[in-house]
Amino acid sequence: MIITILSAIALLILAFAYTVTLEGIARKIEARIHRRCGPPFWQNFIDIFKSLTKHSISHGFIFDFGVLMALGGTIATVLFIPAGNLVVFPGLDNVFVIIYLLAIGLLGMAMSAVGSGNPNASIGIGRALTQMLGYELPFMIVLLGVFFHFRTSSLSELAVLQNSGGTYNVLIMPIGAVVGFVSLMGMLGKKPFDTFIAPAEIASGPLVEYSGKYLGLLMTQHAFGTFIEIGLFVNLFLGGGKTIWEFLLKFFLVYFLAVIISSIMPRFRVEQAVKFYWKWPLILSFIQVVIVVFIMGRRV
Amino acid sequence: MNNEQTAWERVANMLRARSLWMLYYCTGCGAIELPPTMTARFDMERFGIGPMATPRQADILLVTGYLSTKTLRRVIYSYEQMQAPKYIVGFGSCTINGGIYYDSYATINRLDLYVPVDLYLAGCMPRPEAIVNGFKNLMDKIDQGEATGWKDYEANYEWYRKNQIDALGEVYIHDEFHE
Amino acid sequence: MLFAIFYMLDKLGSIDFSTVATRIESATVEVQLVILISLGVMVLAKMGVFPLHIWLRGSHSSAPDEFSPILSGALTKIGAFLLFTITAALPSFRIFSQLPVFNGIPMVNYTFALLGGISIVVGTVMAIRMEDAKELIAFSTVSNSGYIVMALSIGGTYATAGGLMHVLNHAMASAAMFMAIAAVAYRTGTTKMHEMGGLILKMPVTFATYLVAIISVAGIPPTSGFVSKWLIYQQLVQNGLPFLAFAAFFGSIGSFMYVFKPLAGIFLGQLKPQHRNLKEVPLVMVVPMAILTLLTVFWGMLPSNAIKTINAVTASVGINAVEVTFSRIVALTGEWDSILVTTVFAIGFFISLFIFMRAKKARQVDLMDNYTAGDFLYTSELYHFSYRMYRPFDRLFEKWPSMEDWLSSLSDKIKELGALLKAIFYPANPQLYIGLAMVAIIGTFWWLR
Amino acid sequence: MSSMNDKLNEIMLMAGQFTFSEITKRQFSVNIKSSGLLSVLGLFRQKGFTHLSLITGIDRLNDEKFEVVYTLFCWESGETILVSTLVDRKTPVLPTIMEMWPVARFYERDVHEFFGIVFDGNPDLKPLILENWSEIPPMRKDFDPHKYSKEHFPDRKYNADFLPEGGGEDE
Repeated sequence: MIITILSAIALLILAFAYTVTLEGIARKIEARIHRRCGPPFWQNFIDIFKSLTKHSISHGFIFDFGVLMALGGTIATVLFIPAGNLVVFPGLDNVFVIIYLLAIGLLGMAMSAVGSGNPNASIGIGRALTQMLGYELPFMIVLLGVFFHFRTSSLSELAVLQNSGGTYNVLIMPIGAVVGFVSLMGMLGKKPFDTFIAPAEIASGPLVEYSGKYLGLLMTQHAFGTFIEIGLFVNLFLGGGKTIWEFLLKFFLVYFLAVIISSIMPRFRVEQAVKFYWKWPLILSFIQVVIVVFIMGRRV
Repeated sequence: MNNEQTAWERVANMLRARSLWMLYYCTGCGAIELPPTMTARFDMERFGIGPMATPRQADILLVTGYLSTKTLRRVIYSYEQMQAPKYIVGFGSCTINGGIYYDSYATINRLDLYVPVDLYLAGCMPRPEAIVNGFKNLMDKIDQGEATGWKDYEANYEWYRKNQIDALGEVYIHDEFHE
Repeated sequence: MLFAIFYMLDKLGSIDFSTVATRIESATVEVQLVILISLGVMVLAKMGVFPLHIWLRGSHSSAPDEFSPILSGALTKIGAFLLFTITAALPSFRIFSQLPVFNGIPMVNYTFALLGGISIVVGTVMAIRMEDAKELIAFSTVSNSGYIVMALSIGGTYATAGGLMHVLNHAMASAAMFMAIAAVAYRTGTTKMHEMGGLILKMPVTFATYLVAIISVAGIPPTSGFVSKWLIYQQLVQNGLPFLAFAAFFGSIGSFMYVFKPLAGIFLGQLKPQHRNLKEVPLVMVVPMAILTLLTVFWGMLPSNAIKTINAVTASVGINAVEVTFSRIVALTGEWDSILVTTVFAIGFFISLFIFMRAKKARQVDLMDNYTAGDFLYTSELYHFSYRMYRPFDRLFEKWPSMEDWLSSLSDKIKELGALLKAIFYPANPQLYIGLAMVAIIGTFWWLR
Repeated sequence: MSSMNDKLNEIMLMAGQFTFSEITKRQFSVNIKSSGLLSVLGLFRQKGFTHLSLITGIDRLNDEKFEVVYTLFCWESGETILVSTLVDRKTPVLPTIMEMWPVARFYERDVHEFFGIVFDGNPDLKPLILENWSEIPPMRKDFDPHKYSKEHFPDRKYNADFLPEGGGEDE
């Protein structure tokens, strides 16, 4: 019992510290791409703690409850992500549970954003949910193939199986990995798919009415969300790593690739994003699943 | 100024100085100076200063240029929507003393009668170097805890409100274009 | 349906399920097919699955408010009971084993599952485009009965258990949703979403009921909706059925969209001036809603006792039970612990509450004091964005043929045919009418002699 | 250029006494008496000058006149014509041209607010831009904006020691 609590705390601190520094480094990378020197990499820590010290306004009960539900849901999901050999709940981290627990965060954020009564926020939430329908489908279909092949949908077992078998999923199912990465870009809300927090059009979408401590809470939620989504991708397709450092290295590589792609891409409109996701990634994911289910069959 | 801040206040000020978020609201001709300060050559972001879309999230309100009575209403409304440790930077001579529009019937001459201004940047639109230097001064002022414009806005609110009513008639106007 | 019963009587000599179950195996393939297909059509009609789902929209939305929960909660589930008997009681797997098998499922079952899948997709897409709350929930019923049909017709331990559990969950959730909308309609007199707003201040209990109901329909962990969907997914993964899985995932992700629309339209946002002095619904309406909410959350946190009863049902039919301990559900491809998930969520909630309390107290501001890009706004109605919330999504499906127009044109043609026949056989003057009747009677006697 | 001449010959007969000058290859200005205003504008409109881009006023204080300029533009030939008339400063009244160009309603309202010229026939000559304005119309030359600015918008008092003695604060 004590070990799970300690490892849970360790995982939370690791997730928070690592992802926020990574976001700082991402801002530095983007600055370098824009040929300027960019903020120090611990800038995101300063932003979060500064927001927590500021005064703020609230639009009533649902506005607060939604933010707490969002952060609570995301913290709960982080504990199910195995980071290398730091696994908090060994057998119980089922991928479906993770994906749907993540949905609590989104629902909480949606409720509080619309509860603020600002039309920008409602438009942003409408776009976010529409886009979620876009990028979740190919991802889930590819996941179906992975679970069918490895006969298990528990994340830590998947990681162990990939390591013991020696071949990562990226090599067995390259198309699935590509589709997974493209929908990861959608999940993270990186540049080509960040229509729901478009600063110029709808004044940063759902975040329009958040000030002070709400903004701090939501930035930590965004950090945890990034950790969950990229951790999911690394465990599923890159074997999750035998030690924590290997996991963190792979985490950094995936995040680095996502940042590079996102810093030079313009922004999709929502229906373009959904059309894009339902055209190429969906077809590729079906091809991948058909290959896995009918040709490759189960893992021997 | 009383700058014996508590330890917690000092840390908070240090945080606030390093990460200032600027509101996207450009009122006059000075707004054209901001893109060069943010992009490659002068890069304001290395001080942690970045643009934010809504007053709720912003710390600094940049009043960049002459202020007609209609724009002043929006500036006051946005300022009141911003959250507590907030600062105003007045760009150019039009906010200091009316500038070239000193004798116009439509523009105000002195900004800090209506909203507390923490920093003035001289120049009939200061160049990016002056803006970056100004922001450095503002960051030092915040560090020492002297940038307390928002405190005295709350303290003598009636005085500010009287000035605003004198100049504008009413701040939250209902029928501006006489429909 | 009637034809199937008489046909069973004629061919198998009895309509008692157990005897039919034993005798049907020996019957020829045509007999089996006829019986099961005709019963299957009744299931599709009763549950509002894809080809026959048009009546759900009209009936549920125009039914009196207090009756539609029963309509969608209970009546459509009778179809599920019949489907359970067809697929599980009568051993459909063994009967159709010699038919071409698709990935371990006989062709007949697979067609039913496919129809269920299509109805999930159609139900979700149509629900997203609805403007009236009751029509929206009617289409959510179409989508969820699609889940039940797909789960039960796939067979296998987890899908049958998941299907039956989904019957229970969806009955509770859609009944709670309809009751909440009925409560709102009782107070405001309308179910159009864009004519209301901000009712959370006036009707908190209804809001809580509706919130838990949509969390269950969307299938999010702490509520029971997730349990049944999880079981269905385990079976889909186990058998490896990509196309059915696509429909299932589409339904569950799409359900986030359409369940959230009434929540945002009716309960959140600015309060309309005419709803200013609304009060909460009287106690007699609140109690059933509260019971349903507590049950959904109870079975969400402790699915084991719900699953134990389902295991008893499936055992009676000879399908092995789902292994379940006090709080943990074990399936072939993974397991999860419902109590653990809820406690972890509670811990996360308290951590964020702790940070929330530590920071400075927030200043309460009413909903009209919003960021409006510096402009002043005084009319609250214009400000609440809820009409056609997913406009980009609608544009995607604008040009698709609408099922209703096609069927309504079909029904018009049938009506004309009927009028034509009526003109021939029921002439105005009585003599010819009596003459025709005499001829008909003589003819039947001659045939029956 | 030739098309311009034949248009002008017809109008010359109509308007009687007028002065015509050519600003650039495509811009011309015509000054006519206010009595012939409506007919000339109508004629220009038929000749293709369908676009009324602006109505503006000029305050000729020393010879007690307001000059009102109508700027018309012809899409086909790309020519602009400035039709201007003089109107007495004491009783500045001109007929409205809302029937020909509905947009003139707002231009006339604007000129009325800033010069005080009355356009009879225009239903709503309410103020357009200025708010709670109690002074005389501000664009008139006898209005002193500096005095107004001093009264309404106080400015910064500072002892500017660097100024030469004569040119100090004109307080």
